[in-house]
Amino acid sequence: MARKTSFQNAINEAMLQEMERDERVVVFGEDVVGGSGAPGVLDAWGGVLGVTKGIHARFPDRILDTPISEAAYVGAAAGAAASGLRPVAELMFVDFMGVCFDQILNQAAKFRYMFGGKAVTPMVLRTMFGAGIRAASQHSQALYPMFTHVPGIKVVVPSSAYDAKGLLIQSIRDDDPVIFFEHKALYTLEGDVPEEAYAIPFGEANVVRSGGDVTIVALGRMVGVAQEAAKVLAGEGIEAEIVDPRTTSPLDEETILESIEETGRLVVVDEAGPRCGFAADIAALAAEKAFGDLKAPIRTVTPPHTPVPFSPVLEDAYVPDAAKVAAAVREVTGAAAPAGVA
Amino acid sequence: MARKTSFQNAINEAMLQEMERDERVVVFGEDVVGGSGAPGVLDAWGGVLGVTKGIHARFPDRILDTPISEAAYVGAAAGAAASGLRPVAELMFVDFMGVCFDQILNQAAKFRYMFGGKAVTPMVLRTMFGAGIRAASQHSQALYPMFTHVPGIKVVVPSSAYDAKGLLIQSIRDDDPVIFFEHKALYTLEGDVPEEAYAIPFGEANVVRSGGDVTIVALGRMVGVAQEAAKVLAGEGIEAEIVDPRTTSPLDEETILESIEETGRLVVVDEAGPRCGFAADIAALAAEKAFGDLKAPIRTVTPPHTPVPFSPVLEDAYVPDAAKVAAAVREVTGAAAPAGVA
Amino acid sequence: MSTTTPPAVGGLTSQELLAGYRTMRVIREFEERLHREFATGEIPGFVHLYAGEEAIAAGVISHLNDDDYVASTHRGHGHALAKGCDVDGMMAEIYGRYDGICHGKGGSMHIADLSKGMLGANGIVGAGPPLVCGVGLTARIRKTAQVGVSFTGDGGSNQGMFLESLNLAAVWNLPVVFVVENNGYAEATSNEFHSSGLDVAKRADGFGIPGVVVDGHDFFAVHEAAGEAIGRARRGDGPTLLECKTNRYYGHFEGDQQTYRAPGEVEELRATRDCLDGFRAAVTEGGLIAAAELDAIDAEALAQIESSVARAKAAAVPDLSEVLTDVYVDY
Amino acid sequence: MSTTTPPAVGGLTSQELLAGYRTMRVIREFEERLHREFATGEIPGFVHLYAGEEAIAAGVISHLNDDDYVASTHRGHGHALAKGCDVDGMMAEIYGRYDGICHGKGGSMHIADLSKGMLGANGIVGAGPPLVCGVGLTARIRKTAQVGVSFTGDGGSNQGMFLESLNLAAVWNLPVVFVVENNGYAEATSNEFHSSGLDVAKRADGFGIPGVVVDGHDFFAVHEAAGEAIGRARRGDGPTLLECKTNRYYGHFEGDQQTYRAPGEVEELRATRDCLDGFRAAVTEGGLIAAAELDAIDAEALAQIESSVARAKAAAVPDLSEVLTDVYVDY
Ligand SMILES: Cc1ncc(C[n+]2csc(CCOP(=O)(O)OP(=O)(O)O)c2C)c(N)n1
Ligand SMILES: Cc1ncc(C[n+]2csc(CCOP(=O)(O)OP(=O)(O)O)c2C)c(N)n1
Ligand SMILES: [Mg+2]
Ligand SMILES: [Mg+2]
Repeated sequence: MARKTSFQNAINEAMLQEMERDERVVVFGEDVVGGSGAPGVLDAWGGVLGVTKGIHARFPDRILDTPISEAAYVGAAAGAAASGLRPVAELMFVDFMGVCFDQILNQAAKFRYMFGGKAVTPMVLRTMFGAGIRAASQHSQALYPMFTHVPGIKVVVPSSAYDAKGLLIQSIRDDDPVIFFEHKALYTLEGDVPEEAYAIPFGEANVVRSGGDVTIVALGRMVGVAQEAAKVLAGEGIEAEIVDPRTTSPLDEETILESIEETGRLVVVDEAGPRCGFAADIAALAAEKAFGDLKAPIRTVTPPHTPVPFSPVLEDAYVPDAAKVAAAVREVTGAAAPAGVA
Repeated sequence: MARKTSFQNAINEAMLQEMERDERVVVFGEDVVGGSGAPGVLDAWGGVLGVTKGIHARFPDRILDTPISEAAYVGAAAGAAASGLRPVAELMFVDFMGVCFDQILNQAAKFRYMFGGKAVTPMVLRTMFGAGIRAASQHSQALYPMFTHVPGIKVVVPSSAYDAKGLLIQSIRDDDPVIFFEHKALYTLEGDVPEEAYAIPFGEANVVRSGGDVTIVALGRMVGVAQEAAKVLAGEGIEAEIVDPRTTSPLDEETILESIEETGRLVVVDEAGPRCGFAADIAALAAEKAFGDLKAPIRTVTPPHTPVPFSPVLEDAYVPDAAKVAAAVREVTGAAAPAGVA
Repeated sequence: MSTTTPPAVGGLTSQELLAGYRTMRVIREFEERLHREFATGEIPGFVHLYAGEEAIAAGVISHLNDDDYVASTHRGHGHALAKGCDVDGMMAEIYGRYDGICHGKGGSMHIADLSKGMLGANGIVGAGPPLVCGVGLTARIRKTAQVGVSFTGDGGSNQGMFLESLNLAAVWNLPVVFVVENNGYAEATSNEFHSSGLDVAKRADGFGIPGVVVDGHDFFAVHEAAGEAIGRARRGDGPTLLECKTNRYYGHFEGDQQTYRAPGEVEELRATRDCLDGFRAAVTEGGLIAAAELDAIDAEALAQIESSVARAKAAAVPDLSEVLTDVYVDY
Repeated sequence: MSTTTPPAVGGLTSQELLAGYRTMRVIREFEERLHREFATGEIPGFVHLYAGEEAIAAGVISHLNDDDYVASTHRGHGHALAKGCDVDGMMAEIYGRYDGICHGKGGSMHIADLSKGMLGANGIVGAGPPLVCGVGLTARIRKTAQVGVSFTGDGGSNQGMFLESLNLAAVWNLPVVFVVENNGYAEATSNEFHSSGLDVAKRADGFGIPGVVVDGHDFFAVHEAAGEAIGRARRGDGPTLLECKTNRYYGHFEGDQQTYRAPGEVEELRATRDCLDGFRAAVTEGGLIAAAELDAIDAEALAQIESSVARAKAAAVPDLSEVLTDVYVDY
């Protein structure tokens, strides 16, 4: 039974249902309970934005607060996974990867390969990402391109409440290490979400909108931006197909290439940086494998090669918006901008 | 006066000459002296492969060994740079970035932007990278795509002794934070290197070989691989132009695009991984800005999306070689493989 | 010019006392005002207030010169104000204005002014200690008497970067002071839990450097202990870890309801441990400073903050072209 | 079946004594042979030998079961052998053969066998301690008596990941033991420099966990101290830091000329502090074990290593298709 609920609740529910189903699932991170050792109420926070709220009440022994020691506890997730648990650790903001990246890059991701196929490391690292809430340069980055670059880990970037739940359940059930990116500006986004547990397989893109004139590839919060743009473009007679890969690693190349085959045109909109980023990755894929189908240059719409600025006016100018996406589509389709649009 | 010397000596000489010229230049890292606190000889190592050897004899007060505390001393480089020195710190292998990345990603790289343009952070981080010496998964990675993704740092990947010296001198004189990638399999490579100091500007690609049939973009050790391939191809009547960007950030887009304009064909050979990597970055550039010039799909030649294997036979199969580059070129030029070549 | 020595508490001149009080009061007003302004929804982003901890910033930083450096935390307003950052510039920064001390690009968590030796508030817990090791290296190499001081919270003392820095500073014998502001909480997690309730200062022993604990509500105690630590650093005798026991009055960030704290905990602290009240009592009781002088500072501080908020609100936002500038010196 | 208690040193049965000796001897032969084989140029990559430190691996790991886990270091052969990894498989791995314990994909620095509780040698200094915190968590959640033991060098004890782990294990009250193998050097850098010459064990105090120092050349001392620490962990009484003072006989890696050491330093150590010699003297002097029994073990170990080298050299290298396998369970 589906009912409307938020992206944030969908994530919370996925954890609760998997903890119910599988007692090897444990949750830990900074303030995921909130109030450990303190005189007031426990589960005071349930995570800095409340996403793990209520887990402590249900599974008090299987959710743990941690010291601010990301390297130690992310490594503990790897070690716990290799020794029989299925940990769901939380890195509060992905911007903090720099203090714990070794445990992902060189440990969890490489165990299986280095050990000749004899290790299984079923850990999930949930993390917040993205701009839009004026959190400034060190709390607003997207950074999934760096993780996508690393062989051995899977990278998930949901764009809707429905996907968030199904992809997180798959992440927890998956036998490989997974990093799960939650866009902080999507938490309140509502959507139809089944109450029961369901898993969305990795590497299966979602064609969010069908259209024959241009393919727009977008992830996470940019899916909504692409949809907004598509609505405007439809008014101009341009039908955009929007493909949401849902996971950047594995990547559903097939669905993307099939769409380009139909449309002959590609715009990639992405919130991560332009250099060695996800937009470039998709553009390269098309230039290598769909070259014959392309009728126009590929356009990527990303933030500039700058840190994320704080001031709201600057941050809004930094993040791709529907106007920029629409402009890029008009360019590749050779359409004139409608009156009043630059 | 140029004379033949090695890539390794060229780097050593660059440091010595800049230390001579500018007393703010200091060098530190693990065992860059070697023997600190020990009963035997000091400067026993001069770095794990001897690259900093002899600096201690000349500048005993300006070269320091460190504890195995990369986060602390890479951060110290940032702090020292912001307060008036020009540190050249060494991260022994770039694979270790995971324990100190925050000090680059969120500190050194972002100071200037976050502080509204009021900071200058002239630090260099020298580091070894690359496969080929059977150092296995945790000591063989290329990883410069991750650094290229980060706004605020410059990324240098020299391919010859001449470039190594000139680019390192520029790195030290540069007012922005620079990460300088030294391919460990190039250290013994000899080349003509002027004795006097000279700086090679960043963002100026080197056209290593001219040719009208195909553009090959390659960096670091892959430049030699591309040259080998070009020789074979020339025998088949295919003239390849090899463009070595030398710095991935800033990137000399112009020279790459001009070459594609001439040749109409692009092969990118790179030792970093394929996903969100440097090869994809260049392919995306061409697909966006040189689409009209391209007569064939772009081909990227990179290692597979796997960690670096240990066994020599596997490692050799992992790294791109001249045969794979030649095959890719034949594909994009529509040439048949010569007899005896698969 | 008078030849009589001015009265002093803890060896401080009355000028120094007034300066210390002024610093604390300006910080307090700054933070109390931000707390109220935040509630109106006009201030963007994350804001972490320093109210309650003022004696630490004031007591430590009063020993520093412009060419000494401070590396701060996410809770950085107090350190920045004490280090001499411009009040108007800071306020405008927090409002995201072009007149801001970082042209609106940094915000509350990245306030910096290198010309004042303020190396930045920092959004990354534990990132400051390595930076001041670098400052210490600069001083050592250039043979100056400069000192680097980092601030870290109790929670931040569990971060590897902090712990590594204690050792690096010891090994390199650097002129740095690691101040730990132990306010008992890392976000909602108590020090009882995240560090087994132990003194952070104890960790210094393992690296062979002095670890000192002091009452962070007491300006005089902080001032004295910091003076010793900074003096030791300036003399070339190496680093010190100085732990100041303190309390924050507001939530971890604005919006935090603090349900993890005991009911009445903050009210009790405000009533009994307030650094400004304690200071006022100490200096007025002995007649060293007249209450009226302190009242005048209070009024000035209030007016200054009032004016800075008005200016910030009226100031222009950055031009959109600013997104692209200041990434590199030269690219 | 005899009812008389077998003779014991430090509470060990003669079987346990012989097993301990065998472990040390196999490690020694393994490493001495690798040293010679490396010189021929046939062994690829970086090789870090454990010779001289055998009493630590043997003394600690003799307390562990197959479902206890060890996280090792770049100098991992000794730990792997003691933990029961197959000798032939290890040797073939080091030669890069498909028969290797990791099919030739890992090499010396990544030897692992999870079925034996060997979580891997590790090329990243300090990466093991977080991993065993995870093992400890597994034991705590599943309510088993499993224990996780990490090994770290003196140099590695300066790595933030190690220091953070001490605290995490304390806070979570985990059944783990952090063994520090202090051989006096981190590569060419002396412990006198990189840790101010202090005992690493002292760092435990700051996290409220026991820190113990023991002579790492002495199998009996290590065995006893490790028994206490592991017992404490199994009883749910939390982590211990166990520092073993030791020495390595060969260079940091094969090829290192060790000019940073004093002339004669290693020869002196070999003559006076050798763990195998010390063990032999202790058990034969009291007549607990006949020298001939030890000689027999020596001969067996020699033959075993001889055979493993011959097998490794004769073994096939991996098929090239192996490059692409084992990246994911499912992709
Ligand atoms: C590396 C890192 N981890 C986590 C955070 C999120 N975070 C910000 S402040 C904070 C608590 C800090 O506590 P403490 O160091 O005691 O400082 P206080 O807030 O009490 O002043 C946390 C967990 C962060 N910013 N950086
Ligand atoms: C994070 C990291 N930094 C540096 C290195 C390079 N390195 C390998 S071993 C080593 C020295 C380790 O010394 P110690 O921990 O004392 O162990 P030992 O070699 O003496 O057994 C260094 C610096 C590394 N592998 N990983
Ligand atoms: Mg605190
Ligand atoms: Mg050592």
